[in-house]
Amino acid sequence: MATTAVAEAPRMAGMRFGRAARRYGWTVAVYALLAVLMVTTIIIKPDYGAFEWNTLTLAALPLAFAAAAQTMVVLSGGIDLSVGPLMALANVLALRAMLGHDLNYSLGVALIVLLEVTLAGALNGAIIVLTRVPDIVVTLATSFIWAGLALLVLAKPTPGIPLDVQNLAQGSALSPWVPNALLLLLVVPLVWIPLRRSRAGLAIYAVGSDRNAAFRSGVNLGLSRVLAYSVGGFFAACGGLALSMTTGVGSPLAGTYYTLSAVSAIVLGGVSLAGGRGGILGVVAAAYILSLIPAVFIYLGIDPNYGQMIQGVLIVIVVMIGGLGAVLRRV
Amino acid sequence: MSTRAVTTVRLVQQHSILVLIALLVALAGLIEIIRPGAVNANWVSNILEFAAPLGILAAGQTLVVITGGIDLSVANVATAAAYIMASQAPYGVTRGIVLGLLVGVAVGLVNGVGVAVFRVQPLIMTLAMGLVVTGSLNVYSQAAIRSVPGVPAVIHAMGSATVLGYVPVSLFLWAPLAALLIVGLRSTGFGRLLYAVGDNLEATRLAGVRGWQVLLANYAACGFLSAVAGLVLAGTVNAADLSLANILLLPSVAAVVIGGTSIFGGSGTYSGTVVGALILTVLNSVLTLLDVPDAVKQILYGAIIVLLAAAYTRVLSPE
Amino acid sequence: MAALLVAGFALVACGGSPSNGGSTATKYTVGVSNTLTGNGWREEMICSIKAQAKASGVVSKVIIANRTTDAAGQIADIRNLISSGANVIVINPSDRDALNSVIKQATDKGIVVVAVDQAVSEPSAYVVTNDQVAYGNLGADWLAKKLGGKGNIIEMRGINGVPADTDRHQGLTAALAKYPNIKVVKQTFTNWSLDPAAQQMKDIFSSGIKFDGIWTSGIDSTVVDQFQSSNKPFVPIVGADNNKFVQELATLKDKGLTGAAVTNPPPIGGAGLAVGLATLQKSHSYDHVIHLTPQVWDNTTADGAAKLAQTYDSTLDPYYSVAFDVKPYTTYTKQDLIACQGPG
Amino acid sequence: MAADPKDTPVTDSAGLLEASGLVKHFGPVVALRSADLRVRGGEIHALMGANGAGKSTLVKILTGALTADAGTITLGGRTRSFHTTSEARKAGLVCVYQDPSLLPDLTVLQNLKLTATPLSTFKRYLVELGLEGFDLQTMPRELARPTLSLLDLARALAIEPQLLLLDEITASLPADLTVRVFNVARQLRAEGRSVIFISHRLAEVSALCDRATVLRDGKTVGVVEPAQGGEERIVKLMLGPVADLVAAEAASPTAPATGAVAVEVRNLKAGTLNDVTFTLRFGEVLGVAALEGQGQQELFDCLAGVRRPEAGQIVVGGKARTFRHPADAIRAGMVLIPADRLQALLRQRSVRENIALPLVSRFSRWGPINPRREKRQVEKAVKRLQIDTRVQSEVRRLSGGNQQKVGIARWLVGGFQTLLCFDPTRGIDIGTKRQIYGLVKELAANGSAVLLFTSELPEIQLACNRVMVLFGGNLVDEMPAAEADEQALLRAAHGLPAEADVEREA
Repeated sequence: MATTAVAEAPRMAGMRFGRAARRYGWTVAVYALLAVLMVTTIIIKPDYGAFEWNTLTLAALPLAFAAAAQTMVVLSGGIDLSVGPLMALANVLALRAMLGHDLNYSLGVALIVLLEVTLAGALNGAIIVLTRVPDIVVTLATSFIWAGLALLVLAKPTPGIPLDVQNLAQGSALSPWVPNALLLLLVVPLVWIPLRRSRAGLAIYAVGSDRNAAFRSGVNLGLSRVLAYSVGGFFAACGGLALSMTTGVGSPLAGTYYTLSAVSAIVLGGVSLAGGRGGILGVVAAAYILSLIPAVFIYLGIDPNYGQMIQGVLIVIVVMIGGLGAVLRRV
Repeated sequence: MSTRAVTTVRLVQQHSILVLIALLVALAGLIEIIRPGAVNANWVSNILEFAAPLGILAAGQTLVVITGGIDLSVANVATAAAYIMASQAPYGVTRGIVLGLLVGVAVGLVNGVGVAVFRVQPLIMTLAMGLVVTGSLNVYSQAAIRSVPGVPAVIHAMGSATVLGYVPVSLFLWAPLAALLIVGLRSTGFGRLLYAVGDNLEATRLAGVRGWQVLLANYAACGFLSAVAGLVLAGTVNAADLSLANILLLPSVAAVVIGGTSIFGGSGTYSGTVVGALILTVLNSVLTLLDVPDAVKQILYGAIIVLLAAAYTRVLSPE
Repeated sequence: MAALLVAGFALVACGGSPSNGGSTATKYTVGVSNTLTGNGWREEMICSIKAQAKASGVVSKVIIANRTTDAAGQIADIRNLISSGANVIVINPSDRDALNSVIKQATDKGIVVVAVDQAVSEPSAYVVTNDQVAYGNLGADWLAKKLGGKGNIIEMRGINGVPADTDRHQGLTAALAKYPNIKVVKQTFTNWSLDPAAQQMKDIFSSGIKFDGIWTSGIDSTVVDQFQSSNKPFVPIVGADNNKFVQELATLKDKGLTGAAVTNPPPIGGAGLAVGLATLQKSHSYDHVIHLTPQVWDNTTADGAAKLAQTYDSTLDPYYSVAFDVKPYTTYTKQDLIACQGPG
Repeated sequence: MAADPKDTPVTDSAGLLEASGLVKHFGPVVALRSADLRVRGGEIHALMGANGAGKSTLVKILTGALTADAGTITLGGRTRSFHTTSEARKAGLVCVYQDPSLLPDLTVLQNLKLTATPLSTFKRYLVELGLEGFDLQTMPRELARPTLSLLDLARALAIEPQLLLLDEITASLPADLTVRVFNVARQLRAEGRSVIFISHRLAEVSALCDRATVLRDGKTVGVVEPAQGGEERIVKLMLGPVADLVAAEAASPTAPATGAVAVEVRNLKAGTLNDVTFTLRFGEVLGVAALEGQGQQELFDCLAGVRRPEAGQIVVGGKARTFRHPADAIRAGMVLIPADRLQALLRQRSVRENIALPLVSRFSRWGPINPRREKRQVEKAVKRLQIDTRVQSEVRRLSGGNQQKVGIARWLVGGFQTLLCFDPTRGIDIGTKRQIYGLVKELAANGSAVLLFTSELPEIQLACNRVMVLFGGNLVDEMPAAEADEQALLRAAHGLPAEADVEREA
């Protein structure tokens, strides 16, 4: 507040680095944390190889998609507690339609499933916008609706995802060090980067950042929020399909555990739960971190109950470091 | 809009609890339609009995939501308190109860430190603390497998006994607690400050309030209330296992929001939450008695919550 | 492409199983994968595996992957157990079919995989299960007989969509098909949680639904409690071999409680490990699929009553199973189980 | 995308915009009863009215943020009804608000993209507003408010609007930047385009505007030409019957006070503030005059315990104090009235809770509240400040002036010795403004000390006994209020050598 407009202009040039550090610092730090964890893992387990790397990418794939879905919604200033059930819905829809079909047919099915669950996500958004009920309540309620629908589609876990489809995620076609699951993850940047640069994507940030200013800037608030939920639905569908591919089965309870893990992942990935701030790249790294930690505990042979404690403490510490700045600045 | 209509709208807005009670009555009516004769004194007594633990759990949640936060560790805390109480009870009932409650306060304090001092988002702080509590409880349970977790008679009686045939004993705990909270929120300094902190933390700072003290005390209070809820729940079902209250986490949030407390903080009442807890308990009852497939029940449960919240939001904010 | 794949597998093979040969030949590493935490039955199962590992004397280390997760998470856990050099992996599968490819990967490396509690469809795995279809079938059959083939019953299931729940329901339906005059008048899902079961029971009481018997999927003593706190006369109740339910069957008989506990022993985990170790040591050749048929302990017969009275253990958690071993597979003592300590 | 504004039919200079009979209800509340507004092509037209007169509602209807319940709007001869702000933008009608509507978390460039603003014209206007070389990758979150206002203005100008609305944009601008805004407005007029100018500062209106439409209680009550001595008429129209009352209170500068020392500031340093020393006495109102960002914010923040000084001492009651938290300052009797009233108020809570907040602020006061005592104290304060409490429920439903009064009333209840008023009348109508200054003087007369910063230099004489001028973080001048007319203050505030000194001594 201390500078006048006039004084500000010439000082700009020297501030670029500091600004970049502020703006992307968290993302860089998350990747650094991932790197440190990877190095630690390799020290703990010197024979860490392609198999283990493949394990990690497979485990991180659905979580990364779930976290991407949550990121979209949170950026727009909402929260989606129905990410898990949406994944389950995509998962069972895929099984019902792919059962006994070949790869090409199944890919067609996948597209339709993506569309259907994107629409379900859009419906989440539409209900929120039309009823003006807070996001957390609507998605809490719709989480039951999607879970019920999934059960209607498929009453019990059933195998039958075609092997060719499973191979899209399992295995590594290019090189043992480039698992297919890693290639599938490219869907995230392929959707994210164009969206981030488009006016529609800016509008999603805008509604999450400051609704009043967004409105005055001519942003259609309702539409932008629905869009955010739709893209969230799309990513959730990707997550559900990823589960289909990694497990080969359809299960009405698939995805249940990803709702809250996705919230941990996005916070760790630097997305502000208040909306409007953060990106998806850090979130992907966070999904890898959260998938790596249980593996490290197994490699170390740590009692899993301690593992759960340690994971909770780790999250607390990381988010507290974020808050530490505030504490120090105040004193 | 006619003056009379305006007055009616005003009246309803100022007494939003009336809308909620009307919704509650409507749901009870639905049960009576599904199964004539089902709504009787016994039923009312059951509803109160099962709403009590949820209502107390949602009490802590209400306090936190009023300050603009959310506590996702309430259910873990309730479970931990109940389990520790039950497993320590063989060494003394009082000891069990005190230790159980202490666990609640301790976890609440840690949440409070994270939120108030380190400015961590409440959602992530309490989510992570939930993991810590559950992990610790599992470790404890393995260490404690040699002692038998048993719910002492006094807790069992508090959770599920009735007096005069129909009045649940837990009501004698819940009702005074509710009265204390309703009055306390409205007319104690602490209550005022909860609203103030939830409305505008910066403004309370300028008014000379040390916000961290308020938040810290609040999360501790929430932890305490969660622990109480856990003990009551253990009494209601006469057992304490390692996932006792987990099923009440989402309902505790739903009860608060259906009860008209703004998820963004700064407004709300515990009386609304009480009715919200009753509504959810009645809704469970509706679904038990309804003869449709479980999948349809889940869809109905979700749909009814959206409709309730939407109707409520519409009536109360006509702008 | 194929060459790359082969190369990949070669790499994996080198990297994957470091401690298979050499100095640790006589001592084995055991991996355990479980996907539900905070559940007494599962905790007891894990304790039985630890106890059996210690009792066997040939296990140097037990690595446990235990978190609440789904099939995808379990796949990752099993792969990590493979990486950790496990020689035997005991899994409680979260899905019958989803784990097949990872199990195949493990058995291809010479790891013995034993699925306990619930079956998997991968043929290279050993399956040592409590037969859940039989669990539903036997309990329902007992109840129908008890009611003289006529009457209304309430079916209190577990979690909708979980394999064990589906299997038990299937068994129950098959059993009741033989009794056309037995009607399921109410079906509820307890989510295997105490609180919903309790409320459902009380709601059913106050609604005036007429019923003559109750089949539960394991939340049993909570149901008995509701009869007591509501002062309702008991009807026949089918539950599991949970400690408190066993006690109630034994002690409340004179107050009119008739019922049956259908066994579902958690030490199936220990039994699975015993099978796995025997296979590894080639000391005994087991069938790939071993179904334990549940027993029905009926408090109205002399045998059943004696069994109930004998197995109740006042030093055990109310919702823990009273079964502490699965003969002839397990070799540990009850104290070993309660100590819940692995080797080392 | 935005249509080229030249597409809109060329207007005859008689009427670019004609709005007549506009009505708007919010539930039971009537915001506009019958508003008319006629703006010619090529004129700067002021829209005047007290807080709550309906100006904001009218602006929102014109720009498509709200839809009127009744009435017609014609723009360039065509009947229009905008449903979104972007429709209005496309028709060449755009508004710049007091609080800038740039999104804090998008870069400036992204903000431009969001609104489909042509970059080249934007850059041209940046130059005209004195922001050449501005880095478009900056995030608004990192910028000072005046800069944001100018950026917002440049963004609006970049679409070459036919009609530009400036909604109190000068309220948070320092004098030098206000001049730039004026120049741009005059330039638009010269090009045959029109500006609707909203401000509470009469001087600005008479300096800039051709005509003024005055609203009162949601109705248009007159159209005045301010330049021809119309100021008095505007005030009368705005205030209605209350006008005479206010006029009677017309203020005169007060003589310097000689009470005991309330606060002594020694060599205070913080941020821009650089080594400031002064004394504030009981019984006086000490004015602070400064352009934007000369250290006044830091000064007030340090005194109120909001931030810690880097060096120097604050001596209260003969003791040097360290304020770690506003609570420490409050205990020493120093309380702050911030410029942004919403910064200090609990918007969703009642007037009563807002005023009673200091009563429960300390840990020792967390217990039960004595409702009768509280009510008595609150009512006394409400009465003294003449707070309009017709809408009792929530503070956010009060008008800006009444909100500010609530902020002050809080300290009448809470108790204080030194009042730190930081631009307390920003965006408040004349009637309330005078009331607030009257109250400030009264408080001083009753023995309190008041430190008052206002961004409206002409008003310093209204309230103060003595004025000090900050420039570049230093105290550059100090004078009795009697001598602190606008010219003298402006000169000092710009750091120019004061010829006034010579005259004063003469």
